[in-house]
Amino acid sequence: MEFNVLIGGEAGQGMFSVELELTEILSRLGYHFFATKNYMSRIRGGHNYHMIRVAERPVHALSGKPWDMVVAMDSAETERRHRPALREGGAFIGADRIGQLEAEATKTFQDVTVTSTLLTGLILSFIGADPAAAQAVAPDEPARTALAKGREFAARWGLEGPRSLSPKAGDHCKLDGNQALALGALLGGCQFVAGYPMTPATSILHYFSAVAPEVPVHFEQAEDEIAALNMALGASFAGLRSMAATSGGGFALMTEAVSLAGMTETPVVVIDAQRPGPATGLPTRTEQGDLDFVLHAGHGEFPRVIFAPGSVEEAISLARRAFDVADRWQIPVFVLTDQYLADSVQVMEGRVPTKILRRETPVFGAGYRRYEITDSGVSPLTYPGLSEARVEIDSDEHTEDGKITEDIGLRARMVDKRLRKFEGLRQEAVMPTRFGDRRATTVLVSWGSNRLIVNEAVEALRAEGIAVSSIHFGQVYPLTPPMARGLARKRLICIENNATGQFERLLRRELGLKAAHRILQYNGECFTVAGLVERVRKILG
Amino acid sequence: MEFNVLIGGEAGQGMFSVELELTEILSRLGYHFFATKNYMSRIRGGHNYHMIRVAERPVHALSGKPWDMVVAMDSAETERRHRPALREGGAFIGADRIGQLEAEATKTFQDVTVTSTLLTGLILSFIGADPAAAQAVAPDEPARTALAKGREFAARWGLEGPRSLSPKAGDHCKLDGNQALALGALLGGCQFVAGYPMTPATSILHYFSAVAPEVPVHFEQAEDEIAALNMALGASFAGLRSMAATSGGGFALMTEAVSLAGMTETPVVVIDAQRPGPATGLPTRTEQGDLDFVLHAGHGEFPRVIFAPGSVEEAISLARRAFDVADRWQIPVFVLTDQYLADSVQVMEGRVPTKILRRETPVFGAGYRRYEITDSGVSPLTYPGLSEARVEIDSDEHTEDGKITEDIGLRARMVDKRLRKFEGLRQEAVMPTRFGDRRATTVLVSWGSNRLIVNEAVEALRAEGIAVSSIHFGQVYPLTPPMARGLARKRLICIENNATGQFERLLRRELGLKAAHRILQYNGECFTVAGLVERVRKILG
Amino acid sequence: MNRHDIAWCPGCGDFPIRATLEKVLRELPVAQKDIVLTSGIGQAAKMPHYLPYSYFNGLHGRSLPLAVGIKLARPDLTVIAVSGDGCHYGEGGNHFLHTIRRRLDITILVCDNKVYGLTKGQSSPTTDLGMKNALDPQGNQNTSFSPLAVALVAGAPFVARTFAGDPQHMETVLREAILFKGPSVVDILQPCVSFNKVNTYAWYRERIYRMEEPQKDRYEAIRLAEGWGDRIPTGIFWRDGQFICREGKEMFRRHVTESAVARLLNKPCIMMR
Amino acid sequence: MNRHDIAWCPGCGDFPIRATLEKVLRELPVAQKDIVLTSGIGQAAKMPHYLPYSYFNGLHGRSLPLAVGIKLARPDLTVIAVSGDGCHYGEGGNHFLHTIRRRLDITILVCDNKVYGLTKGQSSPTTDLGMKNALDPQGNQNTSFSPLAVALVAGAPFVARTFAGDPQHMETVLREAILFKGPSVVDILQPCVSFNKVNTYAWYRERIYRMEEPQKDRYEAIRLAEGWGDRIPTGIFWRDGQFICREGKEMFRRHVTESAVARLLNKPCIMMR
Ligand SMILES: Cc1ncc(C[n+]2csc(CCOP(=O)(O)OP(=O)(O)O)c2C)c(N)n1
Ligand SMILES: Cc1ncc(C[n+]2csc(CCOP(=O)(O)OP(=O)(O)O)c2C)c(N)n1
Ligand code: SF4
Ligand code: SF4
Ligand SMILES: [Mg+2]
Ligand SMILES: [Mg+2]
Repeated sequence: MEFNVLIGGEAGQGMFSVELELTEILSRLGYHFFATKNYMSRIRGGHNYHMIRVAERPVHALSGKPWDMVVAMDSAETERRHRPALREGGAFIGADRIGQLEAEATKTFQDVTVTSTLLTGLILSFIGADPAAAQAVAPDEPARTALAKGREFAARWGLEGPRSLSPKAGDHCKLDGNQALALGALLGGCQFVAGYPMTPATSILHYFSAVAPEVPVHFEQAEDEIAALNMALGASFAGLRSMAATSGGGFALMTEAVSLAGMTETPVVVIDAQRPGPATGLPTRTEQGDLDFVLHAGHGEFPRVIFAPGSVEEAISLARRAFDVADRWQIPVFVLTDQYLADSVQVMEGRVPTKILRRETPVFGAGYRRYEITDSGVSPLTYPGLSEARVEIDSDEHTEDGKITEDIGLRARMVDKRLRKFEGLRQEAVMPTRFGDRRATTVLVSWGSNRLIVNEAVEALRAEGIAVSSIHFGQVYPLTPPMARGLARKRLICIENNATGQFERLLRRELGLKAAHRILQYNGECFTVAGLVERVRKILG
Repeated sequence: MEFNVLIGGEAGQGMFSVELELTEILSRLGYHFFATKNYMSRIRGGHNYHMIRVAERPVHALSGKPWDMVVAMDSAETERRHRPALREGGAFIGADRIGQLEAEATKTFQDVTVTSTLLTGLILSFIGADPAAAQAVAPDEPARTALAKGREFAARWGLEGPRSLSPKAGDHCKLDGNQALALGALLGGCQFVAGYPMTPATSILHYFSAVAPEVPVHFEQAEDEIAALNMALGASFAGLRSMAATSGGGFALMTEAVSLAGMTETPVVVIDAQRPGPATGLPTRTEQGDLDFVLHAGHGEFPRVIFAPGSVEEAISLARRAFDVADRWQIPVFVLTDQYLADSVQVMEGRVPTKILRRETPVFGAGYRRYEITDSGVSPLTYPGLSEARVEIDSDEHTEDGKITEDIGLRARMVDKRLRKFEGLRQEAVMPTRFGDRRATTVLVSWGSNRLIVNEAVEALRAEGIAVSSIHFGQVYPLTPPMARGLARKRLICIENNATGQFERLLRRELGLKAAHRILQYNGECFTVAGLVERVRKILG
Repeated sequence: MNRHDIAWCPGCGDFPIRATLEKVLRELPVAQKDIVLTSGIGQAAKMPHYLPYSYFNGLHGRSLPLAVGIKLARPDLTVIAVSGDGCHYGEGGNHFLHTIRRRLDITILVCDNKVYGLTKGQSSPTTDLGMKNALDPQGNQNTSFSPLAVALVAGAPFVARTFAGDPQHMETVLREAILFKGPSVVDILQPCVSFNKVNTYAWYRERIYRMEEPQKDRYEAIRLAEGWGDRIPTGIFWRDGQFICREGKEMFRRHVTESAVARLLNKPCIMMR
Repeated sequence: MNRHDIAWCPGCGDFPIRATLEKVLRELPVAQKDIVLTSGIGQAAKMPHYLPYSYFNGLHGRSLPLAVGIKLARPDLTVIAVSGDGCHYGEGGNHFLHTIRRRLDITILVCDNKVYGLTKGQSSPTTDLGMKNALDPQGNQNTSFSPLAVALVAGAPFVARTFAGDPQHMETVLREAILFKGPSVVDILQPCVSFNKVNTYAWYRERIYRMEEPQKDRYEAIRLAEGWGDRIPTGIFWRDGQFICREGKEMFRRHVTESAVARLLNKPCIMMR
């Protein structure tokens, strides 16, 4: 039993308010839900839509099934586009009804924006939420009144409680992907963030500027992305775990500084929140098109690690880990996310970890050598101003004490030292996660944000009697042979939100794994469970 | 029979003058020779050395054999470093002798810089060059006098004619790799170059600024590399075949504009003259470390072609072709070179092609659609100002007439259209060149500047009775199955100037070819024939 | 142009700018086909999509190097770069400085709403010190950028300010800027109804006054251009009648010939030391 | 420091700059360990290698964002960014503008030889109009960049010029610049014996005069800063005694606590609309 609603309209017509208010109350009532949105690159007008799925078990994807309800805040576009996907007997709230709600909002509350609360009340009524409980968790008195009025409208229009959903989520919190990354960064000890606004990364920056008054972190808005990553490197050199967050186009401008991080062995984390490219592309939609780019970004050769979380839990844990790995190995670490994960609000059950990772700062004497050649490739790292130890950092090839050198023998030893870190990094690689019946010969392979869509598809296929399992790579680089264990003889179907199958090619190059099939999507939309099931069925059938 | 000389000293002590004067006369005399240099990233001081090889057959690599002569313009460093590699009985021209030459230059010519001409005369005498012929090709009277004086010194020091080399090059010209690329660009119809100085690409820019007064081309020095590539895109949009040239660090700054070229389908050529990275690295040395980076540069997915010439002939022909491919397919095309090829002066026998490639500009009416969807993926290309046809170019995803769109169906069709060009590009891919006995089971694989070093090593190995052949990829992307023909069952040894075997991995990913061995070098120096032979011998046991 | 196709908010200052620009361009003594617009990314940068001219809508911050490339390649074209304050002064700040220095005949139009509009209201370089917004909840800590004063010291020979709420004035200023031979900069005060609740039409109307003519003294022009607060001057601050514009080279359709290449080949080697 | 280890040409103006900077830093009322230098790439950018302080020698053009990151992370450190004219005004021009705007206590030193030295003599932003060199055989076509005037209109509260040939003057100016609380800019006229055959020691000696004190009027300071030719003023053009410097936040070794994270988790969602 579940409920799927789409709320569409022009940018600025209040759909986002409905999503925020509804998900907040759903969360407080203890419902399982999932919410995501498709929006255009404009501030007013156009056509945006928010999709909310409420269920009695954890849901972390769009079902792709016909809508139980479509709400059209605009006059025609939502109806034209989405009413055809309304299930038979589903509820359509169109312009006339919205008009009545707006009239009510204006009349009773002298504030047309209260329409969103009326709609929230109406929808809660539609799913059969307990009115008293809803009243109890409403933020304030006017909201309570408005929710009640919303219920009245539901009753008046015969939309009262046709679905009867129970709240079954336990102790939980609700997070979108970017909040989860920001939280993970905090837990990883991140104290300095620099960035330049860019959808869909901006809300990570917002998080840090919002919490800065309360915790010892700083967000600096840079003049451009080049400055952003260089600032983060400066702050890292000075002693703070640091990061920059951006999207592909901004990341392109950071690639020289990525190489600088590699050469100077300055720990730093970069989040690339992907959107469809090339160039400006579809600035507010989703894609997984930057894997190859991030993997090879920066001139020259140096070690790096790339994570691509597939859930809010993983966003927290991998972002946290990213800072730890960057700091311990003194390398740039990347986190790949995308607009879909960034803008999806999800219920996360269980406790959020609050243990913060950090490292004691060693203090050295005057003979300190920043680039001492060691077996692991990792040199002692400290910060300026703590002792007589001078911290000397150089972007040219350098001696162990950070002076420019053109000694070719030393050059080769320094390359070896830096690349030697790969050995350790491989040993502590994060293994992929498996889901479903491991005996199934077909394995759906995913990375990044598709994980839980794929897993739900695995369940749906199993329900149809089709045996498949899945594997998800939360660490996409380096890939290590143990990750491939048991996969060589499977029929692999690689699922990616891009047009060329970037991860599939990487599997071939790094692990010698050949996928039998690819399911690719590159129109800017995320996969839905139903859509994916359909495509897998087509391949298998 | 050949002659190898090394001329070392501090930056600014005149070694480059000796190289220039000597190679100019050698060329006019019709000698086969090869000259290259190792220099530091400074203007005065330090230790630089120029190496010249003169032979009776075409030579295009350093032999790696002991020197026949070492000339030390400095007091100690050249002697300390290079005298140990002087062959037994070889000539050493040290500080005392240089002092005598300088005294002569000052006394007879009132100009200490004439020392380089004296040395030129001395060396010519050493290789037994015909004095009369040398006099005849000397640039002017003082040079003639100085060459004669140089011969006198050779006689005085017992260095006269111990080697007797004959000039055997036919009709030829002498070029370094960057001149060859610039010339190829001119032949490819390039009329606009933008760049920001960066070793080892700067001399490409110099070429264009030097010829601009004589031919209809323009060089613009940009404020940074971001501006450089965007200027080139502007000029291309306006109707000129255009390029930007830089090295890895500057290229990093161009990656966003590379993606812009991909999205807007604006023809452009980018030359990356590689040097050792990461970051500033060794700014004046050589490496092939940017292949992965250039191959995946720019966010999002779009077609591209990468050439990596392995000789001056190929530098001309592939640079020329790059402009043609970029223009016909409306894509960014890359040429990878490196400091070694850029700074090596070589004899090119045979006629330089002078046929210039160009394309007639079609003129369209008012209904012109810049991004018309076609079977080949190529849309009609024209320029603003020629007719009523408006040329509308957009970095967002766009409609066929260049307007921003967020239509997801159209988005997918546009991605398909752009990527469809790969089909045609694969069909006209430049096949690799083979050298040596094809029946040999061992094949040395190279790309870019190593080609002729490898080929000479193949010859040397065959002379020792070791059967190997070689294959060189002048086009490194896309790689197509016909390129792999006959290679699957060979024992491949991949030879690269980098630390991670980037091309070897690409062969694995793209063609499923696995190299049995890799010979890598990443200390900033080029391979020598002897060095390579030694390493191949070690592998073959 | 169907108003509904335009992706701006109703009431946005970009609408009157567009209308005026359309009129000025239509009436310009230049053939429609010879006008080319470049822009970056942002709300203002969508402008070329709503005007009937060839355009290159490029990357955020990069409208100016595109314009430079076009002008150098095709001196016959009239080149206008139009974008927002974030685009021209923030991401594109280096190009702003150096494009002016190039002395080319390029018109730089800035729809200055003192905010990053398209990304939802963050501080731009021209945002006032202390202004609060989502990314600057404590208030913008940076000195506000004075674009016209910077343009003046960078050597711009034509520097002006106008106001989206004064179409008549805009029309004169834009026309003069485009007709001026040399790099001209016009900062257009543009209310953003969605994110800038301070610098509104009304706010500007209370403060703005028209300067009748350009200043005679460049330093007086700088002083006036920096002025902000109760009295905000609009008009042409500076116009250098003596300015010598760099002329591009005619290259389009004048190809390099084979004999020229042969000539070059016979010259001694061009080699950099 | 062994002179032989220094990669500059004998006679280069960078030598006296280094010597003076070493003296000034040694005598500064700041512990040696608390001084940090940043630089970009170029001849001047090698400076930190020849001084006994912690440094981050980063990318060409990017010394300033490094300095900003350091100063924000560690307000306790004295941060000095030193690089060439190409680095600070060319590749790094955008950071030059915006670092000044950030109101942080960072000293920006520019070894201005009016040429790209390390890459062998191409035009830099400060190269005079018409100067010829290898990449500009017809003569530089760009208006020469007036760095101090730009710094002034960008809001720099401390702006000065000194001369590598006048160590005494350098010493005073550099000391004051470093001690000034706020972004300070010093353009140091630096002869390049290898590539700039015009602006030599002798050329400067004929033209330079010392201003005794900063200007009272900012526009007068701008006018003087722009002046070039027969008479070239050195000294402090402008010093804003009223300037309010932005103070960084103490964060180093003050970690986010677990209880603080728990508190944040209990707050309503921070979500961007
Ligand atoms: C490299 C890059 N960084 C960031 C962005 C995101 N971005 C798009 S528009 C914009 C700001 C626009 O502000 P402005 O130029 O003032 O234009 P407005 O929307 O206010 O008209 C930003 C930061 C981008 N597209 N590209
Ligand atoms: C991104 C990038 N572009 C270009 C270069 C090459 N480069 C190194 S130094 C330099 C110019 C240096 O000029 P300046 O900053 O004035 O320093 P100077 O050598 O004159 O002291 C250039 C262009 C580089 N290292 N990185
Ligand atoms: S956000 Fe502001 S600038 Fe953008 S369209 Fe709306 S009103 Fe105009
Ligand atoms: S090239 Fe010029 S700036 Fe560089 S070290 Fe030599 S003299 Fe100094
Ligand atoms: Mg704006
Ligand atoms: Mg300089």
